[in-house]
Amino acid sequence: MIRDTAASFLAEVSSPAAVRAAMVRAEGHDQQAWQRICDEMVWQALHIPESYGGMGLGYVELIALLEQMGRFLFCSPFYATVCLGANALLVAGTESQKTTYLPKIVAGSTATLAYTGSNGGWGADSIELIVAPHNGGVVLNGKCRYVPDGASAEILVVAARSKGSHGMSGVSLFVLPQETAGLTRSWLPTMDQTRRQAELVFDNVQLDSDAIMCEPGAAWPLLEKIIDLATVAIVADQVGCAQQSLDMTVSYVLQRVQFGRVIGSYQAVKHKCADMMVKAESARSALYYAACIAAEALVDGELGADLASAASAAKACGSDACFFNTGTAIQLHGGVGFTAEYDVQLYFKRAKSSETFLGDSAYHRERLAQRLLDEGAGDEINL
Amino acid sequence: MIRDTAASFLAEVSSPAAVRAAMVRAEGHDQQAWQRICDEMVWQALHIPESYGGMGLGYVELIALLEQMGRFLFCSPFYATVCLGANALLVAGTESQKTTYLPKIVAGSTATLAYTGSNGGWGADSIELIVAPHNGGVVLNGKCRYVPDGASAEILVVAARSKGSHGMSGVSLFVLPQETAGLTRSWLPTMDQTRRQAELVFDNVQLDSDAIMCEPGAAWPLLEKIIDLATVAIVADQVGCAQQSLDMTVSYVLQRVQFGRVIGSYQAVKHKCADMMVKAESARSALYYAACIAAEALVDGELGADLASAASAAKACGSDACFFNTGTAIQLHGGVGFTAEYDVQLYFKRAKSSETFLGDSAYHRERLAQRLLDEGAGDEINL
Amino acid sequence: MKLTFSDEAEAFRQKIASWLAENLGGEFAELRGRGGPGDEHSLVSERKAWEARLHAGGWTGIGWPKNEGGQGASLEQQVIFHEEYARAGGPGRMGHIGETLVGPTLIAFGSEAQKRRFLPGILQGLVFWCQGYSEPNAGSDLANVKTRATFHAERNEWTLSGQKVWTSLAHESQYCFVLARTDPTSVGHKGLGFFLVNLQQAGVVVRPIEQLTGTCEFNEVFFDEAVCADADRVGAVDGGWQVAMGLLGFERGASTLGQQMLFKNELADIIRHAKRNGAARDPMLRQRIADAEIGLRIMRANSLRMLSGSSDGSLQKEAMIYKLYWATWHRNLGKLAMDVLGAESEIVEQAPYGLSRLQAMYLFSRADTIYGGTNQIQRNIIAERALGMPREPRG
Amino acid sequence: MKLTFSDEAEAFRQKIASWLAENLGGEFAELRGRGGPGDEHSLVSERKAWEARLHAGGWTGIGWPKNEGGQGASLEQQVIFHEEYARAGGPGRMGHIGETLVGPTLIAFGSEAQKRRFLPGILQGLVFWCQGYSEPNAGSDLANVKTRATFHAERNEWTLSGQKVWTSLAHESQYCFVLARTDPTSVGHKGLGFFLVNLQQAGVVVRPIEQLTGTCEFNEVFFDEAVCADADRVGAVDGGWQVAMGLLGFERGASTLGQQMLFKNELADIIRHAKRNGAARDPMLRQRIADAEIGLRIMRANSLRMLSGSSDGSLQKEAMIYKLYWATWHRNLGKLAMDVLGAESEIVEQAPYGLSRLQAMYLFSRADTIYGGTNQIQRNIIAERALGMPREPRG
Repeated sequence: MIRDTAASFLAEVSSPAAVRAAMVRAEGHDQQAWQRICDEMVWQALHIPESYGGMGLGYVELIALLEQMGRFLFCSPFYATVCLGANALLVAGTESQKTTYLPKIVAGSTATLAYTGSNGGWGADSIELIVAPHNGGVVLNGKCRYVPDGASAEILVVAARSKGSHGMSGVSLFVLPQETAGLTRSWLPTMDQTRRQAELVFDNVQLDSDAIMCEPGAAWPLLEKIIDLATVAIVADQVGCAQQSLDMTVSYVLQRVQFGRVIGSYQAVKHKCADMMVKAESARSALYYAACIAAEALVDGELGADLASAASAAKACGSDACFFNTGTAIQLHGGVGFTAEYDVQLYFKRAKSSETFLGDSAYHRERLAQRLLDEGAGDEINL
Repeated sequence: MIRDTAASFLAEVSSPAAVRAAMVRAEGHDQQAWQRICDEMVWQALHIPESYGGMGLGYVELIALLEQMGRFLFCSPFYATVCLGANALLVAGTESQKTTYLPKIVAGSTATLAYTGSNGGWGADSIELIVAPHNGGVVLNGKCRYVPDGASAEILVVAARSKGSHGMSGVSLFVLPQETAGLTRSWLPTMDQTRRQAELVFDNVQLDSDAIMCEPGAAWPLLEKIIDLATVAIVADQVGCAQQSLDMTVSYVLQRVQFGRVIGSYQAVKHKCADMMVKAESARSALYYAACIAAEALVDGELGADLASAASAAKACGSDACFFNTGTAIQLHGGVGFTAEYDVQLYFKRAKSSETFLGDSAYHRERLAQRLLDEGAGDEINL
Repeated sequence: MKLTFSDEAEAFRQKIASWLAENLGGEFAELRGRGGPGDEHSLVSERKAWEARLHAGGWTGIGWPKNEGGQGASLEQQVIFHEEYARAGGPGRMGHIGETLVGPTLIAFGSEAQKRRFLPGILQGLVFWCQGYSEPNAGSDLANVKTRATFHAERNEWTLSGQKVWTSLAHESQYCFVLARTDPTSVGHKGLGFFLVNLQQAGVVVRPIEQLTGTCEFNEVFFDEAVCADADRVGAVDGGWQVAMGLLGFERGASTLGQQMLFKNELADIIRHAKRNGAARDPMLRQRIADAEIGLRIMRANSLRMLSGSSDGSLQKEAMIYKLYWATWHRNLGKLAMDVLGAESEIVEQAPYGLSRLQAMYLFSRADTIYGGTNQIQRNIIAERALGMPREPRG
Repeated sequence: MKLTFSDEAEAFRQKIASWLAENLGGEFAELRGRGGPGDEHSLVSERKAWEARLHAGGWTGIGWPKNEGGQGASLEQQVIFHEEYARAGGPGRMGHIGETLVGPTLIAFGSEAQKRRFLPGILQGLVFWCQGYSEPNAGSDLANVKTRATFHAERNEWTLSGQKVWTSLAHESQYCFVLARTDPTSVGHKGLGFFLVNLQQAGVVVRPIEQLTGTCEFNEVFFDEAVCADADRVGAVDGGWQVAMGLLGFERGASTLGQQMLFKNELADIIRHAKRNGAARDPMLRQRIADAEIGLRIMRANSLRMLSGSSDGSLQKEAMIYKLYWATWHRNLGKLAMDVLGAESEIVEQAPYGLSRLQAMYLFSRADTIYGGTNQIQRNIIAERALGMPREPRG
């Protein structure tokens, strides 16, 4: 199955040594490994419909793959390209945009989504880029920050809002190629070196009307769906990280001896490992459920209506699980846990960037609370 | 010292059997034990100045005594009388009110403070009783709820607000005897049976002007000080409860055998006990600091300015410690922990009522946050 | 992981739902939502009558094979039954132990005679059972059972002496299955027998245990030369441990979705209170309410994983975490309920100690992380069986 | 518990505060706030020069007895010194190990000759020391030390072979005190000696350990027939464990208030960020910031309890919880700092990996709960020594 294929391929191209080599490269990944994925594995086409040249598999398979990428700390433009770029096109692209760009992605072009400004939020209010009509097309001014692989992606989906608009109103989406006049992109070096972020500055960037995705000024519901799909996808990475941290830790504590016993025989250590398993398995349950819902949402199925809640539930517990497990992994490794030489710290850093990206647990719990508790919410709990 | 005297006296009058007998009595305590306290130990007079017939000791000694009362689950009108009633008179009483009422308390009269209405809050907004001028005096209408020993106290200090006022403005304090026309008091039976709460309904209760304490309409700062003093006092009870829960648990797990070992030899049990000690000792540190500050505040010393913060810090960690320790005590007692026969459940119930009373941890953390983070707060942390 | 059920299963859902709608009224209306954990002592005779009604409707032994008198329902159908039963507020089942533990055990390990003798009473909702495993010194360490069974060849029967504890509803049951030491020289899980003991005899005394809620759900059961025919012994004379462990394995997750429905009702109740008293506007309580809902979602997803998993009976990882997860979640829910109620949480419904439903849940939920294997034992199990870490040494 | 200091002590406070204000400027201005945990690798030669300046001002060895060249300061004065030093942003002390560990050890256990030989260099801020205790297989289990010391009677000296690890600043130190096995047949804490080893010799190799921050604070130290004169052995040939344990007891809380001042500065920094970026309005972060402040208050109150407690040197309960408490608090503070910074927390100050102060603190604070006794070991110590619970069995 995809899980096993992915595991064995990634074990080869994303060994600890490969990760350490890739993460200090300027582009942040091993170009050769990415090429092999595009050519041999064709993972970038996994859930793109066959009509656009893709493999036409579902979100559940994509999630299984992403879980392995998290497990192996894979450095690549895969997440940005597939879970941001391709999803944005699938959800909000016009037929002509899909026909133009999706086959390019299938052919190996990279992509991403830029929507957050500098205010640190992840909801509709985070959009700060300003769009105005211009010569039948539009002009963009302002900036986006914290954009995954934003400095290298070849296809950009960008969210902007009309001047004076707030929150969910006035939001539009655009798709543009990297070589667009007025656009400056710069790498933002990060604590987690296995991923790349960028800032995009738009200085009177002019776009033709064919760059406009879906209904101008009313794109928020579709953008929210794109973000929710991306959220489920990042949880897969978290679950993989959380699981691998557990596995590495169990293996370490079963060989490390102190006081004449393997430290894994101490109940304090055993129970921490048990807690790590509970975290990993419960996050996995939430993830698998959300993956099924996401698959439904992509085909506009009835169960897809639960996407926002399922994504928030998964992200809240995925973030907790991943941070807890990677942090506990350092603790149970003792002194070697905070050396650069051991791998657990790389997982710990990736956990923090996954936690922050698209909103932490508190953000997602509050999002769920709004659905449960605020004006208009029924007494019904949706299960 | 007071601690040891208190411990040995309470071990006698507040044995588990005595607590169980007292808590099902209508008045909620053993009248004879209370009489002995007033006559033999004279604890009710401990921190009342000698000029009013008291012993003139400080708040630090009072806190040491209250800690033992918590440890022995003592059922009595002591807290309401001394930490609410006497403190209110000391802080906000006129000289004539002090001269009238404090000697009565020294002589054994009980007292309490009623300020909260039904809205569930504990700050200024919780005051719902309405006061209006009437024939040179005032008239009170409305009700107070959750009043400690409110159905039995002989001297009542009552907070009310002028109609239409909100928050900290419009608050006045009054002192009145229990036999006041228009006042109906009823017992509110509680989950924690070691303490008594009551509802007080005021139906056109008319008071002469000599019932008015401090400045009418501007009593909040003094009432807040009274509440903060009472908060520090309840933390002492929490620390006593938390410590006793730990002691009972250690003693139980060192004799209970499973799998051929005392369960106290399991690291999971040892570490839980260690955590309980950390909770108890850190709450005790916060308490002792707050007690010193409270003593300063009672004599209007400079360090007393930190009372609100010290009280909130102590209540936040006292509540956490007491709930954690009493809950963990049940857990480590296993099956017998949730039987009525064992005492740990009585501590668990007392912990919840202490936690709720005067605001839980979240309430007090937010109160501290306002001082640290909001308009007017400097960058300085007060240590 | 499947999120939906087959059309056939949905038709089955319709059937049980409408039967419950029809029958859980009239004389049985007062039973709605009653008799669950923390409330098991309530309305006992009415709930016994309800068991007979269930039998009349063909809703007992639904998971048992047809040739043993059961309905032979699929796992999917059993799940749906439990879900609809809980959704309708079906009362705590008096027949639970008999149907889910004794029946399957006899079907797997019992003689034909034993099955003929005991299964019908269980199915008909006429004979009620309780479980005699734990003892004062055999809690987490169940194999430390000390109750002694002595064989009297002349009468072909056993006498049992000893004490069991934490026996739910013993005072309302006719029979108890008892794990007792047949070999007085044995230790641990060897030398134990499994006995079906009639409680209505002189050698048995049942004493209720009062809990922190003031109610009595559990009992101590004292055996003083209590008699049990050799024919009422299940399995080998020294094979009781195998029977007992097999029995614990029969509970395989079909009822977890039903349990979650009860939890969901409790959370909905808490949310109603929060909306009414303003707690729903408190940012910290909002977080905790959302977290509770996330936990419900996780439990449901976890059950769906369990149910779509391997059918070879081996415990999967998601099954191994379930007890620890739900018990901790429910205990936290109890605390949340009180914090949502705020100052009012202290005030009981009726003097002197008539607890509200949520108060009783709060207090009783402290037992959730203890009975059926404490959280500490659960973590041992997970570490040792799922993660392959060393076992705790015996003293 | 005393909240205030005597007038005399406050006069002492004035003295050190104004000396620091005067001297921590000019060439030393850049040292303010530098060289603390997570930053120990920075500005080493400047901080060594600062040690000499401290000596010139009479501020080294303040807690040592006057007849050993110290200032004979009272505990109260030492507390004040540490508090003011931290308040002024005094840099991480290069002379820390020498002054607080080696000096007191030699004063307690050393010969007159050893004191004459080593104390002046420490006091003058000219000779720097590091600690050779831990080994790859002797972390929590310190008594498992394997480094071997062999006596050569003919030269009256020892040679040491083995490996030490987690040795802070070894590459900047002239001397290391080393716990090594003098009796090769011994196990555990018997048969160990305590040696003062010159690192500037052929038999010693120091290798820095890179941490998750990308910086190197710790080292491995390899001894290959490294030479140590018998005169540089402290205590009995097999009495090194007693010396080592005595040494660990010298750190008695005088510096905790200084540590808290550093923590306070970090929290103040976080609060400034929160006010600037709006995190101060987030209800959850408000709770956590308040909680951090409560923790600071608790640590301070706890230290005041320690300092007003028994002076017989026995560890009080509040002292036993301190390591676990501050380490956990500080680790949480690191996470809080990142969450207050939000999305911006990921972005480092300088490409490729120049961490901001708060980022370095966040990452390095993961080590706080490990070095100097892990949280797990701390809980063992509390349970066993303070609560009298059974010791963990050795394997």
